[in-house]
Amino acid sequence: MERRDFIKISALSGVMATLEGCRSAEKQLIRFIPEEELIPGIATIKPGVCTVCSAGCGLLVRVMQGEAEVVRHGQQGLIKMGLAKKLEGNPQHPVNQGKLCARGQASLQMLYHPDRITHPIKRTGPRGSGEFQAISWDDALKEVSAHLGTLQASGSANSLGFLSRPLSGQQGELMTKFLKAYGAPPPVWYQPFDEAVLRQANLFSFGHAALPTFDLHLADYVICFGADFLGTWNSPVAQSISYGEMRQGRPGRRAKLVQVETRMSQTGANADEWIACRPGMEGVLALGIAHVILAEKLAPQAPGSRPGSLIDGWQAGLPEYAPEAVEKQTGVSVAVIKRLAHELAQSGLAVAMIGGPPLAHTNGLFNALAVNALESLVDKSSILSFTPQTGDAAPVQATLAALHTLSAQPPQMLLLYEANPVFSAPPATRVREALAKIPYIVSFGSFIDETSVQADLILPDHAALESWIDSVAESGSSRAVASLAPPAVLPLHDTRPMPDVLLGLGRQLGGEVAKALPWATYDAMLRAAFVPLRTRPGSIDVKTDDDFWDAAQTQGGWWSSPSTSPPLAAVKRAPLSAASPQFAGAAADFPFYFLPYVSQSFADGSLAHLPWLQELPDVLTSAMWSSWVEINPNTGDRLGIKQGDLVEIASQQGSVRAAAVLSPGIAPDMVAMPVGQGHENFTRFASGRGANPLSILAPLTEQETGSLAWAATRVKLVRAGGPEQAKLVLFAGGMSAFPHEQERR
Amino acid sequence: MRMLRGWRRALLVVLACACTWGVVEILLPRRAARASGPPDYVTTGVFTPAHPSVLAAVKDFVDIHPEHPVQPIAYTHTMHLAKGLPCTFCHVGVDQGPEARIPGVTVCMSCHQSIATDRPEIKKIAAYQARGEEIPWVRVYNYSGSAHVRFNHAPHIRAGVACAACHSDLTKQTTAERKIDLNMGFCINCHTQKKVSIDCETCHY
Amino acid sequence: MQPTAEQIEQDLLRPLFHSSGKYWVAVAIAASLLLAGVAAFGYQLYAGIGVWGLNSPVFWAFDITNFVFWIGISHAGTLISAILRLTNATWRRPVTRCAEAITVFSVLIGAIIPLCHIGRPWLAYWMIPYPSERHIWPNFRSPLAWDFFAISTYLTGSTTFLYLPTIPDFAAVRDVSTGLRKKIYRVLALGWQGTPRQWQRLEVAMHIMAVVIVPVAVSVHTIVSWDFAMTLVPMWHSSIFGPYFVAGAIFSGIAALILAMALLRKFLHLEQYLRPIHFENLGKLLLTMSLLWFYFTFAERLTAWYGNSPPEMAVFWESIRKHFAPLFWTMVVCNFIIPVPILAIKRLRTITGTAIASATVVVGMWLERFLIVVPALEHKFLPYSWGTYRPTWVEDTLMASSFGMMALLYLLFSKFVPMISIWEMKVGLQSHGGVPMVAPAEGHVVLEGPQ
Amino acid sequence: MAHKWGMVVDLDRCTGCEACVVACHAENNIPTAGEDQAARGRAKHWIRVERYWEGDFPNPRVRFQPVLCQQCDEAPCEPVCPTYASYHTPEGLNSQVYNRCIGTRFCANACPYNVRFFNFYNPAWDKPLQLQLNPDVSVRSVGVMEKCTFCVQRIKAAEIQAEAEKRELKDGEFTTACAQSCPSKALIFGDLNDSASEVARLASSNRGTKLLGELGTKPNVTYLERGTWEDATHG
Repeated sequence: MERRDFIKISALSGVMATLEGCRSAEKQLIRFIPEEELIPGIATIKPGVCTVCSAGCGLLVRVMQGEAEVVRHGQQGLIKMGLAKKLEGNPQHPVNQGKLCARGQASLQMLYHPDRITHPIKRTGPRGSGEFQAISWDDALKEVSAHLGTLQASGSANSLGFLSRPLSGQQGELMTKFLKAYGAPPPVWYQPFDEAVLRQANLFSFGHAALPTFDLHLADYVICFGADFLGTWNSPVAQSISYGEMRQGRPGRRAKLVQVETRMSQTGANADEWIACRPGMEGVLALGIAHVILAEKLAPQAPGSRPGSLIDGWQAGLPEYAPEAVEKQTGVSVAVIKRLAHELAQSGLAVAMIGGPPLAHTNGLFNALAVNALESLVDKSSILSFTPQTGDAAPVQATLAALHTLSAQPPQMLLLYEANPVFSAPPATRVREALAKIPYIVSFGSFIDETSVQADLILPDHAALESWIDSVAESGSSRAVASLAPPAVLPLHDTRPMPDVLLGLGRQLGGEVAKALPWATYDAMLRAAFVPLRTRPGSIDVKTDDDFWDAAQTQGGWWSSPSTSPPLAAVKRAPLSAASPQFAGAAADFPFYFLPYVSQSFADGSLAHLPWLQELPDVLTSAMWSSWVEINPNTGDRLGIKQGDLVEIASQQGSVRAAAVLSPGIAPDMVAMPVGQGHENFTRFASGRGANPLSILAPLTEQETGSLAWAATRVKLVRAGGPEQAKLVLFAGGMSAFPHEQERR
Repeated sequence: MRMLRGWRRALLVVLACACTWGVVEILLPRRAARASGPPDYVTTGVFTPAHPSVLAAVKDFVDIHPEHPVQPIAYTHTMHLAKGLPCTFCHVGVDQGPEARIPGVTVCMSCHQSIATDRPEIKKIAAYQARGEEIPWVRVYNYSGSAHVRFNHAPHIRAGVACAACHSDLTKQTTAERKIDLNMGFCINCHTQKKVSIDCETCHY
Repeated sequence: MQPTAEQIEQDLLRPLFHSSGKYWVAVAIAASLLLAGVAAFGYQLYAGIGVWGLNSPVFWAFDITNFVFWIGISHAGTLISAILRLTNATWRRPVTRCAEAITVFSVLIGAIIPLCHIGRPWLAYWMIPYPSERHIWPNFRSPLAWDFFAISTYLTGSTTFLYLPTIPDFAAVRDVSTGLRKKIYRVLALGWQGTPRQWQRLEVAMHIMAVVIVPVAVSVHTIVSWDFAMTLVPMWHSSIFGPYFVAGAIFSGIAALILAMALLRKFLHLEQYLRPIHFENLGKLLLTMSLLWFYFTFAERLTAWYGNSPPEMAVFWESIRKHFAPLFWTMVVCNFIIPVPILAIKRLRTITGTAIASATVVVGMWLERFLIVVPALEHKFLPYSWGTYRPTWVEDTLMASSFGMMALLYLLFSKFVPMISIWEMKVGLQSHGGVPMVAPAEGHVVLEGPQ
Repeated sequence: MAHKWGMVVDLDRCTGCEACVVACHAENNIPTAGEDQAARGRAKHWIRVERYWEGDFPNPRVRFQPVLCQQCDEAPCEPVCPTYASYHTPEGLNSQVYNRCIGTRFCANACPYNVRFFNFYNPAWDKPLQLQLNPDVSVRSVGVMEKCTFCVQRIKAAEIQAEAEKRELKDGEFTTACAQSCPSKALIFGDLNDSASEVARLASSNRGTKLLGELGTKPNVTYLERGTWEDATHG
């Protein structure tokens, strides 16, 4: 016996004495013949498109061979197949240029999520109980087409509803064509933070009803009102790339970022100067700055048709916006207003931005138009531009009003796709009650969430990496971008892509619908949409359509060659007079402004089911797996609230409880909560965790556009318990300032 | 009676210990959640590098692995090598990637559709293919999970190491067996002879 | 009144031959504690160290505290008995074997504890420098490797130092026992006949061991302190740790010794042999060590406070004022404020007085190790990554079981070996009359000179 | 000349978006601890973005500081490991050999940056999440310490590829998962011995500082200080 074995066995016998119990080994599964040829250990890189937010970044998916438990013709077994291991940015893609944000990286977990619906299921228990039972694809499709058929036959075709999140690519086109041909009203697009106010303002100020693109790498001075452009707003990756260049990309030139907010966002944390402004008063501050610029003629006076004309009193030099008056309304001192005006006008290329919370007030449009006016005054070389669109389809307007039509006259049959209004719409919109009244609901989602649990039948969609995906970037690049990606991996479960299911239903319905959707499969439809782009100057110049179609797939889409951005021209419109923001709830009973901000980990709550994001420490509080309320330390002392205590926030609509986090980056009269937690049933990682701030929002809407004013609710705050009940999970131990300066080289 | 008095004194001692322990507990900073057990291993719905059972853990620790693996098909290396087939004919990808692929049933059937189809073993292979199943070969050469060895075939093949160097001469073996004990000493000796790095990170990362 | 030689032999051998009910109760309690510890260790081995309260950044807490505590307890034994033998203090005779027994058992427990607290105990044999074809040796630069060598040396050293003086007693027991017991003790007595040559060789051997064991003991606890001092952790990385830990070790060791002797005196009815003079002298020794311990603690905290470097101050305030303040001040009370007055005033320095003082000192010294380890690890350099630590029932059970194991070993030892060395008591008896001491066998001068 | 892998973190570019944190989880098979274990301080993030508040409302300042293993030349964790599980490779990496680690956890206590994480339990992935595991990276088991490895599997793959093609490794040919995903290019990885490389150029910038440099650990990660509005000339 070798010496080594002797030592091992003697050590082993000591240990063996304490061990007991053993479990059944993994039962032997049969192995199926692989359906694709891959060399084990070697990665193949396939293009992809990120569908997590509307930015539409281009992906590279690293696919390697692995062994998955699958079901083939009714039997469970293992099969060697290509599996997506890592998502990376597509270096050629003009929007994200090889980079990716935290949420994009984590979207890979949607493909392998343990709670994905793996085959069609039919409701057995009462609606919303969550009791479903498996059903085959044939029966399910037969049932749906039967319902569609009877609906159309009975002449009430117009009572078919389609509720979905805004989709910029051909999926949206397919839904619109299907419903139009069927005779139903167009799809209801719903997204909690839909920036409809900014699109409306940009239509008036610049003639483009779209989100703007910022070439920050050209800027020397950026003043941003509320937009978290480095975190979750608009196209965060593209903006972060240009932010990096703006800071250290040009030797000797470093731009300044001024952020005007009431609660410090992740972007605000990077600002050289952070200015606290009373909520809803950002527009007044912008006009105060414009007043100083116009009064001291710091910038050339622009011709009449500029966006300024949309503001009442612009021609007269904005008399009511003297710095002293603005200081009273916004809380920003006169000296700061004057200094900002001088810096903005005299420091090279400047740009003014607005987005997010400032537009979520009853006077959101006024704030937007005011900042757009300031922007046109100071932006000498159009750092603000608009991404040319490939199709003619105007970007989708998703407003709260659309939801109201749904609950006002509920349709006979509703199709649901990746929208979760029951979770994210304010209670006053009574979406849950509206769904209860709809006789038949079919959902295409791959997860059971608060809305799809109300469905009668769920036809699970492929995951994004298993299906044909395309998207048109609304912003984030100076070139027109149409991203395209074939499936990166074979489907893991018995799921079918939603577009092909619609095309199938269309064929079964026949008649108008079949004529409107002539394509056999969805990729044929994509091909038909993409091929016309061949003639336009862009990233692929080949002779034949087939070559173009193949090149588009391998490159991950098509983008036009760099062109000058379309001209900006204000729309003739009656000027808007100043409007102060209204708040729900009297100041006496509800002393605090309430800001439910878009969370860095969960965006609008649709990503709360990903464990990587649940465990991602929030960058400003380091909280994981929990909900929290940000409170100013002085307010906390005044109310006897310590770090980690359980606090209750109550508005007129309801109340929520969460842990308190004392943070200096918020105004004493405001409390803020991240959106995303508080799901009732949304997979094992998100269900029953934390609190949902959107559930206590008042149904106030922006006066002009009818979009939800989600920052216009006032609340009261009271301590409700100690740290034991709050169970705040923090990754960081100490919050105190960095104890000692770093040793310089 | 005397026992009783002793019992009462023992009770006093226990009480004293309890209260000192209580004092220490109270003085210590606030109490986090009680010790929770480990994530539940038993449910088959969880993948974990833990050994499935204690016995498996013990076997892995003492490197007990079946000397003579029982393969589902009595495949004979000697016959195929005698026919002049190179190793890479079946074990594809050994010179490109880290792993030498164990051939699937399609590779066998590519020849055995026509050759020697009457033999019972070949019929078994055909039956597997008919059922759409792979042949459940028993792996002979692999490392225990906790060895964290990242062996890469390609650089070795490129460096001209013959298959027999590690897998012993298969022309004399029917089913493959671990004739050479591929433990760390074996690799270290070869690396030192060939003057190749024996830095830990060459194989373990 | 001086007990006669026969009375000595009869009193000291009595515990070996029959045990009272209370003895079995004590053994039962100790054994149950030990079993609880073994079960807890089995559960921890099955599940993982996660069943403890450790987290990042606090990777050590109860485990290293118990380790240092038990190695600390062990130092008093050898040091006291060695020094008392070298200085020929006559009052040492009944004290030495109790002390050496404490040493051996607490070193044994101290050696077992690291085996239970490493993540993969079944690979602990990699600490042994055996030649292997993998060309891998233990890392001799690591303080843990030094620990391994130091503790194994100290274990063997203190066991021999305990075993040598017991050989004559084994022979004594062999002569009076019969049957199986006789066979065992004949083996243990190594053929001791008491011939002058054997006495002379025993004296020389004990003398050498007494001289050698002192530096080994001092080195062991210095190396144990270097487990902390060799890192850059604030409040760990200081040169005072060597002497500080050795002083702390002797301090807690003497306290444990006094406690053990007080219990032995009561339960084994050795009132005649463990007389107040022993407790008096050990009490004075405990007093000096308490003052020395206070001096070291004050010096370390003062230098940290005076230096005022931010990482150190973060840890300093944590234990003086914030989280660990109650434990810190309990420690100061236990180690200094209670023992010093009791031991300083002659009237209070009775057997019960010194027992009470040493009980508080044992608790205080456990807290002292805890307060060296945990606050420093919780507040290390970058405030973002600070953490908090809470023990779990597994750690409490393992700690309790270490005490259980000590008690069990001590109780069993008192069953097999006379707790007080019979032949030394007899030698002490004869020398009492002022006549130059002659060994029981005539013709040989024993170590100590005239009284 | 042997490689000497290093990294530069430009604190003026880092926006705190934590794409690096998730990219690292995806690349290196880092398990999520779950709420209960995270509450007990056992969440593992090989790279974390530390945040420090300075000042109070109305003008608070925040400092983001990505912290990962600094691959120190004089690493305090290397001499203390009794079994050589933590040691310095010839390519300048502080390597953690998982199968040599017996779990004394001394290295994590000695590390001043707290960037070492211990597997208190066997990690568990609810099926089929384990299909995402990267086959190039070993899945650590209970009782083993782990830390950022500068994506050593990417370094090895690139070296083997370059050796196969008989050519030198080019700067930027491969990079770590965090540097690749960082939108604002705050993380730059490369070979410090290759003077033409971007990381070498930036590492010698006068904005460069070393985190806890005063401890003498000689980290291979250089932090470039945040610029201020005043000191940069503006156009």
